[in-house]
Amino acid sequence: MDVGQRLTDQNFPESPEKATLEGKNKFLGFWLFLGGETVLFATLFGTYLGLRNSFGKGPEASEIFQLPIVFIATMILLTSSLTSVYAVLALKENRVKAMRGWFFVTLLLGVAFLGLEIYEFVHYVHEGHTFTSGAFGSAFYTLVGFHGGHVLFGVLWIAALLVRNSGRGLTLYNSPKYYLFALYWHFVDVVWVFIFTVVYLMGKVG
Amino acid sequence: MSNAHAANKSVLWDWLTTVDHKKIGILYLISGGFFFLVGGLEALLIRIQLMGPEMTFLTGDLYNQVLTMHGTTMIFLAAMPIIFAFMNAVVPLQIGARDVAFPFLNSLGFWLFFFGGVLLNLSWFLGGAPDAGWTAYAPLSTQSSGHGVDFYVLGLQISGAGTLMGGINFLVTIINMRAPGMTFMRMPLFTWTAFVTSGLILFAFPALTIGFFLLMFDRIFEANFFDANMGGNAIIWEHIFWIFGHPEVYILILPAFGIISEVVATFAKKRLFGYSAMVFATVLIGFLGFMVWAHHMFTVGLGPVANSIFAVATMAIAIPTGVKIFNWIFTMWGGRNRFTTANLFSVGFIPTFVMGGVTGVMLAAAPADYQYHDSYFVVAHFHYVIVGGLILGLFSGLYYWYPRMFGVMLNETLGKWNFWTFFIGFHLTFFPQHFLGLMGMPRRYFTYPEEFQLGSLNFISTIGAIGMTVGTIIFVINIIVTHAKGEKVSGDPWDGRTLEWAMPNPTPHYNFLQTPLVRGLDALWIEKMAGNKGMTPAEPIGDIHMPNNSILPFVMSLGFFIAGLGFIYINTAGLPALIAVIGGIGIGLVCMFLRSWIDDHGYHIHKEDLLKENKGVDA
Amino acid sequence: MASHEETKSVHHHTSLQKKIKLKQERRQHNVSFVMMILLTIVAFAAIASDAVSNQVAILFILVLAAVQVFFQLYVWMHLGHKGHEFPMWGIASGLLIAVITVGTLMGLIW
Amino acid sequence: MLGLMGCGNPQLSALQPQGKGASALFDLMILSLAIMVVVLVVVFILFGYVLVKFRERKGDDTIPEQVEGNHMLEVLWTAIPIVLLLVLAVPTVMTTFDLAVSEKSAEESKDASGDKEGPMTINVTAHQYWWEFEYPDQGVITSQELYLPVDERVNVNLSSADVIHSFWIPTISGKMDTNPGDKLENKMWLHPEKVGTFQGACAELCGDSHALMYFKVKVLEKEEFDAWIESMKNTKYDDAPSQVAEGQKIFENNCLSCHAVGDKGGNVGPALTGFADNEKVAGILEHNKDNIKDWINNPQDIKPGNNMPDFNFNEQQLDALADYLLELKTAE
Ligand code: HEA
Ligand code: HEA
Ligand code: HEC
Ligand code: CUA
Ligand SMILES: [Cu+2]
Repeated sequence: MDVGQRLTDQNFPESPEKATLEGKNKFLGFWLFLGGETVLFATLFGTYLGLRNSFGKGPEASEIFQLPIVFIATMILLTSSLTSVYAVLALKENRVKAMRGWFFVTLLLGVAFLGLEIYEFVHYVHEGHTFTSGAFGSAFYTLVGFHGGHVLFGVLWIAALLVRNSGRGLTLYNSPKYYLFALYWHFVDVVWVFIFTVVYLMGKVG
Repeated sequence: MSNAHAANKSVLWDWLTTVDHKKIGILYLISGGFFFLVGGLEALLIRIQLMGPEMTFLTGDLYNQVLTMHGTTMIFLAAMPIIFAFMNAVVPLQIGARDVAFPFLNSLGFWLFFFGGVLLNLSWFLGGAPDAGWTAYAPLSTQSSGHGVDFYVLGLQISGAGTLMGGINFLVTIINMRAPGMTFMRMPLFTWTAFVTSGLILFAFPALTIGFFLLMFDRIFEANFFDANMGGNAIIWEHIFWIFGHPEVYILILPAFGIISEVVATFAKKRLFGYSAMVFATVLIGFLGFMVWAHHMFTVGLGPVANSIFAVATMAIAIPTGVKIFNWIFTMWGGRNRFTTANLFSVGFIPTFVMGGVTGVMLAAAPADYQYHDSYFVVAHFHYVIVGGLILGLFSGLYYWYPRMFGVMLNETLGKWNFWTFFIGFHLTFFPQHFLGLMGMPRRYFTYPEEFQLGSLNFISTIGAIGMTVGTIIFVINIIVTHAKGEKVSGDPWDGRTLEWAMPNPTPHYNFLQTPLVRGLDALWIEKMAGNKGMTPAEPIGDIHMPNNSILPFVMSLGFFIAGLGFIYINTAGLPALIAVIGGIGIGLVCMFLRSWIDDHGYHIHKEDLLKENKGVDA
Repeated sequence: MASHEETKSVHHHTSLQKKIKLKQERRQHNVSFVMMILLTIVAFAAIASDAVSNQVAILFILVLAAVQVFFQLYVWMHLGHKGHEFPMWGIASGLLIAVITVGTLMGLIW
Repeated sequence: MLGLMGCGNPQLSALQPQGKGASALFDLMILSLAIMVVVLVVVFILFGYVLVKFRERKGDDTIPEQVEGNHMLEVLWTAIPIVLLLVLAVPTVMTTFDLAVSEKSAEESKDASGDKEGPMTINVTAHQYWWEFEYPDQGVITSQELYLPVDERVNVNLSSADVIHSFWIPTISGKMDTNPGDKLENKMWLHPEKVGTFQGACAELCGDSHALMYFKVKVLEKEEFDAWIESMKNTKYDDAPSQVAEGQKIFENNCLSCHAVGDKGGNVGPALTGFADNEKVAGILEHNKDNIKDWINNPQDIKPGNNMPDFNFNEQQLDALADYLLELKTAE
């Protein structure tokens, strides 16, 4: 069967994302990539934890962190993880519309998260907590910013996928792409779980 | 044939767009080889300056630049790419695969490495090279004036990204694309080492990536990670660098171990002694490699508890490494050892590497390292393991696989001259350095006074370096002579044991006409002993799926190269630099987008064409 | 695992089984979502209220974070499913090195 | 192996220990070397035998037996190295703790010397490219030359004013890094056992003149050391003898902002109190008038990248300055 051919309910495989060798390769390669990303973020977290009390000329963490915003952001991201799970479930049943819909919701939630984060950063900068105000500031913006960058990349990625495949059904060629995005998105959420725990909550109690 | 459209494009275009792992291997080899000459030239300059006391050939900052570029070039731009050259050229063949898992990514990885290397070396012409040592310890590196260290950070960041892709590619290739019957415990040892090395790359390079970002932010965007006055902490960089750095040295040496294992067994006409122990030792070395980095930091002040733990952990690595050494010796034991040039290099490797290894264990005795650290004793240690280990291993691999990669065989007479001059020159250069270190000569010194009596040993060392230069030049001549003659050899000139020798010369671009069926370790040897002409196929002849060539990797890497240049000058060149950054990243993103936008299903070579090409093969 | 050939069709009874399996999965996903929301609320509450001492609270929320990660990896990313042996290795190794790295950067820089 | 002893310059070589730390390290080095020699001998003999015995001979085209392995052997070459490494690991760990500065070790050395205050402390601060030594309890600061009493343990606190350097006196003890920032201060101890002058060096790449960051270590009898401390304490900044008054004038105008003399002056550059008694100028040049003059006008040529600017004095001013500097002795 041609990998570019639209899948029907009749020939729909158990796991369309892993049905071809290319799909299997992508699937495994992406997981391994996430293993590497774990080390990448660990290095950022380690650096942050090493510097989290070195405020330099900036204000202290407990003075500035805004837990309500962070809480909302967390809820948004968790929900977006759920919607991408729904999308993958739909993918596995060849329900293209539903899948695209859920991914679209995921995208919107991602954008909302980014909006909140930008709002939050602007607020902090006004309080004197900047990238250059001390080692803590540098470490904070680098860690949280790297995560934000990942969210942004995810948003662009899924947007591109949705646009490119609009009007096209699932194929053995594009299923792995959707699936990989969902994995990525979960991973970004995992990182966030640690950010709100280690950065914000622990920062609040010093 | 549906790739006919490619045929009428120029040769250059073909090389720029190729996604064939065999060609990418050659690209890696040529660029890595070139950078080896550059790094070697830098080494020569170092040795000339240190030839006698109080020389003024290269002083102060200039010396530091040469030193930094020597270390950096050799490790990142010479050794790593040559290793990747072999991994590309050999691993898919050894496991009976038609290709690597991600041909496009493979090409992208190469071009990123290449442009990163070019960017780094551009610094010579743009105001001075990095000068803070290959380890770039902060805050020296953050305070270093000029743009040298910016080139270091961005050049290596870009080439490092390429390396990471390569690592993932080979992991997936080895896991997913083995031929039927090629179980893990039947894989040739070189493939095993490539596998473990790729794993180390996957987990070590991300730490370095972040390290480079932090350094870049401190230098370019006034962050304060390493600035003590603003609460920063310089030790963080040291940890991050060595969390990457120590695994890196095993990334380098493991493939060399793999090469030695192949070569020694082939020329002894024996199977590798203790194969399972060798595999286990490889994995164990890889694992322990992550637990010992602080042995580079014994004098940093981590305290006696940490020092003791890391000292003992480091010593433990001697055990699996010893297993390898003895297994090689016992592979030769009882064999019919033929000392071709390839085997000479392998055989020369064994005692030399052991000498470097045991000085490593001496260094691992933490308090004794208070004396050795940052002295020429360390320089002697790591050149013994790197030049005496890795480089001899790579030479061995080159002489061994040259017929597979290029279809011609390097000249054996010149090869032997190459070996002996290089080998003797090597010992002459680095053996005296042990004593220099013990006599109190610190490393990274551009000069030393007469009164310290360090002159004569340094002089011997420099003479040795000239010996290595002669060896290298003979090697270059050998290549020229060989290709000028251009005598083709058969596909299996060494009476090989593994799958890469199971196909005709030159290697068809789809590798195996039919995927082979693997029936045990040393798959080809088994068939030969069973009296078969070649491998037993695992499938009938059929259409072969191939990936399309693409120029995107080249353009994308060029984009990041431009962005890198922009970042380097963002604080001094203003608008043009900003344009370069945005433009460069833009180019990169557009390429990524195009890659995702344009459906690329590859093409098929049809059965009929295959049959026409391979007359006489029964389907 | 499914190779190129096997993908051609899925018989009808298997697709029914699959439906049921997916339905179960959906329930699992919903449960884990609710759990994660609850865990998050508890974590924020533990910090916001003064009921628990800071040390205990930090330990507590770290445990909660670990549980959430488990949910994400195992339930949502199917890490425990068949065919995920190598991904498992990848993530486990990554986590091991992550732990070492974080521990070092916290503990060995004075 | 013992041939190694006595190698190199006796002021510098780690192979000629003159202090407790260096001796302990030397013993460990010799032990490890002995183990390594055993390993090397075994490997070389096996290897040599194989090379000679199992060469391919002309006309022989038998296929060797394809041996898989040998459990006995494999256990052997796993177990023996483990034993050898244990022999090395135990003294390694012990020496590591012996060399560390801890409450306990301070206590012990206090008892041993019968000295109630415990060991003397010296604060070492590394600068690009010179060394500052402060004796905080005595209120004395000097540069480039470290004075130590013989047969006595002193604790050293190490830090840096700029980048990372490493403090190394091979004959007396191993090296230790000097890190920037109070937080990263390091501690070590020195215990010289012989009177004499020894060489110290910087062992961490710290910039253009890393290779020129030497310092001298003067180990004195206890009484002489005390006398030196006393005279340093009593040296005040005062009017120089009339024949060098001109030099002092120039110095005040140009140099005092960076260099301290007695109780006056800045600390951007090394304190020059007692400079006249030094063995070297700037740690590297022979101490004579010509070199002092040379240094003042060309510090950047002599130590590239250091923090003292090139001056442009005429010959006469230089003479005056040098004469003045040569009068900077410690008080009697
Ligand atoms: C290919 C690269 C490579 C390899 C393989 C090694 C291998 C080893 N290295 Fe080396 N090392 C470097 C490259 C490498 N190193 C580099 C580049 C540096 C300097 C970086 C810089 O600062 O710029 C360095 C520095 C370095 C240091 C820090 C020194 C310092 O700066 O103060 C230490 C300390 O422990 C060390 C230890 C070891 C050990 C124990 C091994 C072991 O793996 C060796 C094991 C092998 C054997 C021991 C031989 C065979 C074994 C037997 C025959 C069995 C019996 C043996 C015994 C019982 C001992 N190395
Ligand atoms: C793969 C790694 C590798 C390799 C192969 C080498 C190879 C060599 N290295 Fe080096 N070296 C390092 C990695 C390596 N090195 C590192 C990491 C450092 C530490 C850097 C630091 O402190 O930051 C270092 C440091 C280092 C020093 C210490 C300097 C100091 O501390 O002050 C010295 C001194 O002798 C030295 C010498 C040599 C020599 C003589 C060779 C020889 O083997 C080289 C042999 C090759 C040749 C001689 C090439 C021949 C050249 C030509 C034929 C001409 C070329 C022509 C054209 C370009 C057209 N190296
Ligand atoms: C901007 C600061 C500065 C000024 C002004 C300055 N110096 Fe220096 N001086 C230094 C520094 C820094 C060093 C240490 C250089 C090194 O070794 O790296 C030094 C070193 C010296 C030394 C060697 C010290 C030793 O212990 O061996 C002498 C002598 C000296 N200066 C004399 C002078 C004289 C005389 C003047 C005035 C004419 C002067 N300096 C002005 C900064 C200064
Ligand atoms: Cu100070 Cu090197
Ligand atoms: Cu190491």
